[in-house]
Amino acid sequence: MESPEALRDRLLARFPGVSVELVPNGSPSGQVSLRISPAGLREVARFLRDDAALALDQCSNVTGLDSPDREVVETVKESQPGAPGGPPVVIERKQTRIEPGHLEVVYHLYSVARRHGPVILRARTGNRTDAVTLPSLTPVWRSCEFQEREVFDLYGVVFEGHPDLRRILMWDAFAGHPMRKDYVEPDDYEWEPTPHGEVLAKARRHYPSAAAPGAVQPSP
Amino acid sequence: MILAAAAPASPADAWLERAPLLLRDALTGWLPDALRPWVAALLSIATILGVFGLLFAYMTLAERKILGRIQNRPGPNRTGPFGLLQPFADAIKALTKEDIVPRAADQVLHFLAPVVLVALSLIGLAVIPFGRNLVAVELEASVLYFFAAGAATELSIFMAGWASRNKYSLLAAMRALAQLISYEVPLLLSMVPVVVVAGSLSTTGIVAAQGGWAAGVWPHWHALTPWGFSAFGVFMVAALAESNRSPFDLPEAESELIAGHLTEYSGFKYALFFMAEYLGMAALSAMGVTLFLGGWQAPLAVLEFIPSYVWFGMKLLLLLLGFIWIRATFPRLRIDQLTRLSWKFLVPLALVNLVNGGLWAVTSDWTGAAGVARWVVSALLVVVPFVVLGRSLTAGYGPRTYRYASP
Amino acid sequence: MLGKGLLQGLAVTAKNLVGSYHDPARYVTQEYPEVQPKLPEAYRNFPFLVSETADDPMGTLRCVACQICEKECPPQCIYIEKSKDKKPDATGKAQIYPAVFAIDTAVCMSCQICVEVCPFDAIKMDQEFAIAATDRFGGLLLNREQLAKPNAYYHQIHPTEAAEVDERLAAERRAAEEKARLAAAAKAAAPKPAVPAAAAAAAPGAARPAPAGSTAPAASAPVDPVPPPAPRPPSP
Amino acid sequence: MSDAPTDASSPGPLSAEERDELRRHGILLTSVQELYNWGRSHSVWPLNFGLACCAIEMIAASMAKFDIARFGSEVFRPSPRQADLIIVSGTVTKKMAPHVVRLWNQMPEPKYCIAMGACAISGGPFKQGYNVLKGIDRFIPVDIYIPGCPPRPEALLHGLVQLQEKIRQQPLRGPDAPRHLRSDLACDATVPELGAEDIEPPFSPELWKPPTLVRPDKA
Amino acid sequence: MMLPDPAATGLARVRKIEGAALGLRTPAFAPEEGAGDLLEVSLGPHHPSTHGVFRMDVVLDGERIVRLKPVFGYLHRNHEKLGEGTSYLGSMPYTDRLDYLNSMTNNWAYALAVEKLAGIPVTERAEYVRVILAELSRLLNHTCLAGFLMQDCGCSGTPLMYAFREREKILDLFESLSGSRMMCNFQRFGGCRVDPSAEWLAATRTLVDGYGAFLDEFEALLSGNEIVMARTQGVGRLPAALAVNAGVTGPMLRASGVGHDLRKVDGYGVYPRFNFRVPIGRDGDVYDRYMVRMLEMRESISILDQALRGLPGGPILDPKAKQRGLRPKAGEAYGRIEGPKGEIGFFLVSDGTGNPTRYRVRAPSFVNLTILEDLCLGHSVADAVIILGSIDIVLGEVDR
Repeated sequence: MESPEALRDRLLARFPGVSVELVPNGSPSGQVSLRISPAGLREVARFLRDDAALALDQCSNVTGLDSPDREVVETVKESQPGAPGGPPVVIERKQTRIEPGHLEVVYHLYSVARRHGPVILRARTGNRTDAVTLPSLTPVWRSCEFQEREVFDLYGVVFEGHPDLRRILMWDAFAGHPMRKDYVEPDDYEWEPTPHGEVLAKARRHYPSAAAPGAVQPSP
Repeated sequence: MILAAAAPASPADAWLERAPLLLRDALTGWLPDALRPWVAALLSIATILGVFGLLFAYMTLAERKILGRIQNRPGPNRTGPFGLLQPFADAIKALTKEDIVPRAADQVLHFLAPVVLVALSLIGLAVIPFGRNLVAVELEASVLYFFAAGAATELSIFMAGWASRNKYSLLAAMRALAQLISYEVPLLLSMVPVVVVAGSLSTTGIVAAQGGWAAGVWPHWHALTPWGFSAFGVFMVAALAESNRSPFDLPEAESELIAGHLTEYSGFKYALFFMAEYLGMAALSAMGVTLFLGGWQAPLAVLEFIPSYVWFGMKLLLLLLGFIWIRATFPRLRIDQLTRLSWKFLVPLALVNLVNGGLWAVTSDWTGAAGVARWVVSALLVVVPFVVLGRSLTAGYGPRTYRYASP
Repeated sequence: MLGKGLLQGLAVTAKNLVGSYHDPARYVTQEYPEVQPKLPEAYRNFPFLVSETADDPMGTLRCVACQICEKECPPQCIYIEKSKDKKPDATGKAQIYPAVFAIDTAVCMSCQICVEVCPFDAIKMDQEFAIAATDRFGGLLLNREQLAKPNAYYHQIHPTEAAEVDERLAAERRAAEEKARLAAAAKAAAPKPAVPAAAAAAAPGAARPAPAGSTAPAASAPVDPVPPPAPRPPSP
Repeated sequence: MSDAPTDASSPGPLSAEERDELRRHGILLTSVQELYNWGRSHSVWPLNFGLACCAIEMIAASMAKFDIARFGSEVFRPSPRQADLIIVSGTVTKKMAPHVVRLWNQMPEPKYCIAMGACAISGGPFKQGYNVLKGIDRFIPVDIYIPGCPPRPEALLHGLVQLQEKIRQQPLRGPDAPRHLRSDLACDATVPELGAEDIEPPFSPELWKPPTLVRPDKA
Repeated sequence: MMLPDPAATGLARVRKIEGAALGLRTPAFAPEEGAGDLLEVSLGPHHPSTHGVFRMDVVLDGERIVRLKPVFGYLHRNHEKLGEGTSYLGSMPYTDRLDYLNSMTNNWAYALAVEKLAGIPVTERAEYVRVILAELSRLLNHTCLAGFLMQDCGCSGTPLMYAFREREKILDLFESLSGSRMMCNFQRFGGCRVDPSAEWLAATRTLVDGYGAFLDEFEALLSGNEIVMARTQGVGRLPAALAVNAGVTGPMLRASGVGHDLRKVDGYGVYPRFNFRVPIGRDGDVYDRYMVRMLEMRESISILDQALRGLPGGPILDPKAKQRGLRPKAGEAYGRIEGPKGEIGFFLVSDGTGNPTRYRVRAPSFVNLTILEDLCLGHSVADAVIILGSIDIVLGEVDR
């Protein structure tokens, strides 16, 4: 199979309007992935499936990823005019900025016919609140059907063009997206006799009456 | 019990052979003559209820133990010695269990279904000759009576399924009806040649016709003739289906319909269904013994010292064991395959057998070479349709050979 | 022909029916309450704490409340409170001990990770499985006293493993004694009397017990040698 | 269900004749009690109901090597109407909890519950999950808890024996009478509903109260 | 119960799926004109044949299925979320509980993913032991599957009992090696936790030598049985193109005639050293799925035989491999192996801390269920039950 760089170049040449970006991988696995702009994702996917040399006929795995907004502390070097005549003084200033979060979907593609893979596709949503729509790849690979539903359920990515986008693991009336990093779980931890600190705090929030010194002592 | 004129044959005079009658006479002898038949009738009812009730209890235990043994384990063995009290524990539990009737259910039918079912399964036993001179009701057309009573059991299953107002039960009810319509036909057809050959519609007459031995060793049982063997096979398959036993337990079909028509039954009513299943199975097996296995007749003349009712009981238990054995081995058929088996295999087979039985009856006086030819023709009339029909039935199915992927 | 497969099947079940009366391979039931299962040595169910002696289990616990197992336990079923004081352990050395050590067997998933990460061979897996209870907390939450079982019991259920552990601990103890002897000799040679040894041991930071940290881990230990970390900060 | 025992336990001062009457009744009741308890303890039919990993061990317990049939309990009924025992074998998720409780309500009295395995007892290793019910005893009265992950089949058999023993020793009157013979206890359990964040209610208030336990260092 | 207007229930909705021309989706089975009322039945979540807590919302025309919607999540125990909060080592026992029949292969798949992520080499002896355990798992899984499938067909327990009789023998091996019958927690990064003793290997050898005889008996009981053939042949046909597109893997894919086996394709571990064949089916129906597994077991016996003979010496676990406190460099890895149910993969994303920031399980049963509706349309309820059985699902893995 061609190298990821060659594939990227081929895709860029074939789909001029689509941004294809090589995402490096720091781990020894060396599984490099291609980040595709959402607009062209389905076309690229269909091309990858139908291209005779690639024949990526199987989408094995669909994963959601969540990157919440995070505070980035950057050190900015500023050179200020130093003492007259002397060299400019470099002052390091720390500035924080909020890097907006996003949701990401990762597709692992393999070829059953040609026995190679994986080619990894990624696509990012604009943010985590309102721009969470990505094109569905279920029309290209049926195997995405339930996995995309799962990403929708647990992460809240809306897949456009999915034939049956409903919650799959949680019940329909459920409100949140539990796999997101900032999901707050219901405080129904077992009020163990051996609670660890955080459990204790949670349980206390949930059962305020239990915060009073109790009648029952733990067994130790 | 009606005391038929005692046959003058010597085995009939044996003390053990006459023990049930003697017991009855001892019990009723002191009564005025006018009361005697009534009390005797009550006694027979009580006996049948007692014997078959006990048979039911121990059939369940035997089934659980034999199933266990087939599956390499002992089965119930700690309730009482060897687990012998297990049926009674189950009975106490079932009797005291809360009885739930779904609010949506048809209250009357929901209650009636198990009662009717048990009653219908029991009344068939009235015409079975359990031994020489041991029959509760002597009827001219007892065979017809038996099948008329038996045919109604599936209706009560439908009743149960419909009255429960449960979707699974409803599906089971529909299956039960399809099964009823399909299997009543081969059941009756397989019985017809017996009537033709024996020349009697009465069960005692049919048993009497099977007495004696050809060449002194080969009993005149119907199952030991080619046509009779075929009819016996059809009868037993249809009996399996009629009593809703595996592999024809479609109305109950655990893996598909939860418990089918039984889904909404609890406690004692459920136990009644359970009882009806075993009683129905016992009644059909008893009829099978009567029609094909010579009833209470001993297989060899030298074995006639064993009382007739013991022979009957042994044959009955053998058939019941067969039911259990089959249950332990086979998976269940699908409803369309079930009906197909009936209409495309059993019914044609039984129809050919009708001819076969007729020929047998007509040629009953052939001996010597003609007698051999009679056997050969009859056998051919069984084997050829079996092979041809079997082939058409299994068309499209069969063992397969498999390839391996090229590396 | 139709029926061949059916008859073949009937033959198999018949063979098993008959076989169940004479062939042990076809009658495999072990009648449990009477016949106790033969548990392999490796079998594990719930953890227990090893104490050196049966007479004074609380005084001779090997556990020094380092809380590694508590931290590593995947389902978080271990709860430990360190003692405020120190008690001499089996070797006479003053050690912190667990004032509270509780394992919720209703949470434990018998994964054995606590055993793997324990540098003191203080927690091991028990084989007792018939512990059904009618009471959730009273019956299934095991405290220090219920968890402590003597080393002899450990030998009984895991003989090979226990022998290895004993050997290793003995070697470590010998090495520690040797070191202490050398230190004492060096101290005697020194001109000025040093800080009393007990005080040194009690100093913060030296709370780490000697055995595992000071010697090379035995090669047979399946876990990688990780020195016990600093005590966890008390929970808020 | 016979309601004679409930009648017999009617409170109030008694005259000598009544007490006499009751004693005679009581003697009768003792033997009935023994028979009744013997019968139902030897015929505990479990519901054919498996949830997760423990269900496999439950199946294993009914298989040849362990053979739960020896105790008369191999009749796994698929319909709750015919079952006496629900073996909650595995993780009860919040999505599943209403169904489990409904199954329990569909079973006729007398009925028993075994919580098999860590998950059924407390949520076990998965208790930190957002979709996991932290113990089925929040909704169903549990008779026997069998810890283990999963418990060996022998442990399940041990639990079953314990249950049989418990049934055998149940008096039919008084405060220790089984649930179905007491008028002061509701037979039906609260069925939770699936809410926007959690099941509502998170536990059955009449059955389970959050134990007011306090850690020793915080007490 | 009775549906007056099919359109109101969504029955008339035609799904617009590209590639329908490719055979990628079976066209919805239309009820016949004037077919009468439809019956809506919910099979599950508690149903004897859903293999756990799984639900199929079925719309029936008589007994024929005109619509089937699988409903998941009744065993969703937040495996992936827990994995994000647990250390790399701490997730190992959790993987046991995914496909709880095959903890050994789950362990291996997870260990493989972590080894890829952190670049940990595996000792050679451990690779052989892993193969031995994985193939024992395959025997165990396929045997149980055959038993459960026959239970779904309506056998009253006998095949399942025989299957579990053999399963107990394998579990005894697992238990004496790892300490637990089902939840082995056996693999470690870079090797295995315990070195199998000579006695253990001898016991395994005995089991492997006797397994063929068991398979012969089992097949005599079932494979040629006319009822089994009538029930399973021609039921639930899965065309190869749809199977590949729907991500179906494992014996189910091979039963459809695609010779795709990761042991050959990826050649992970030491599988390239063994000589074995990959059986494939022709019709892709339930019978083929059953028979392909039967034939696979015979190949597994051959692999076991070779692995036991070729087992090298040496350490079982690299002493330098870090288990506790593993902190792989930031990056990601997807590791997959051929589990008994199909491709089981773990996708791990590390941010350089002790816990993965994303821990994803690619569960074969879950993806294989995608085509459940396509397989069941037009068949009866009884068929749906055995089709589901032949897919071989374990809910711990489907819902995670």
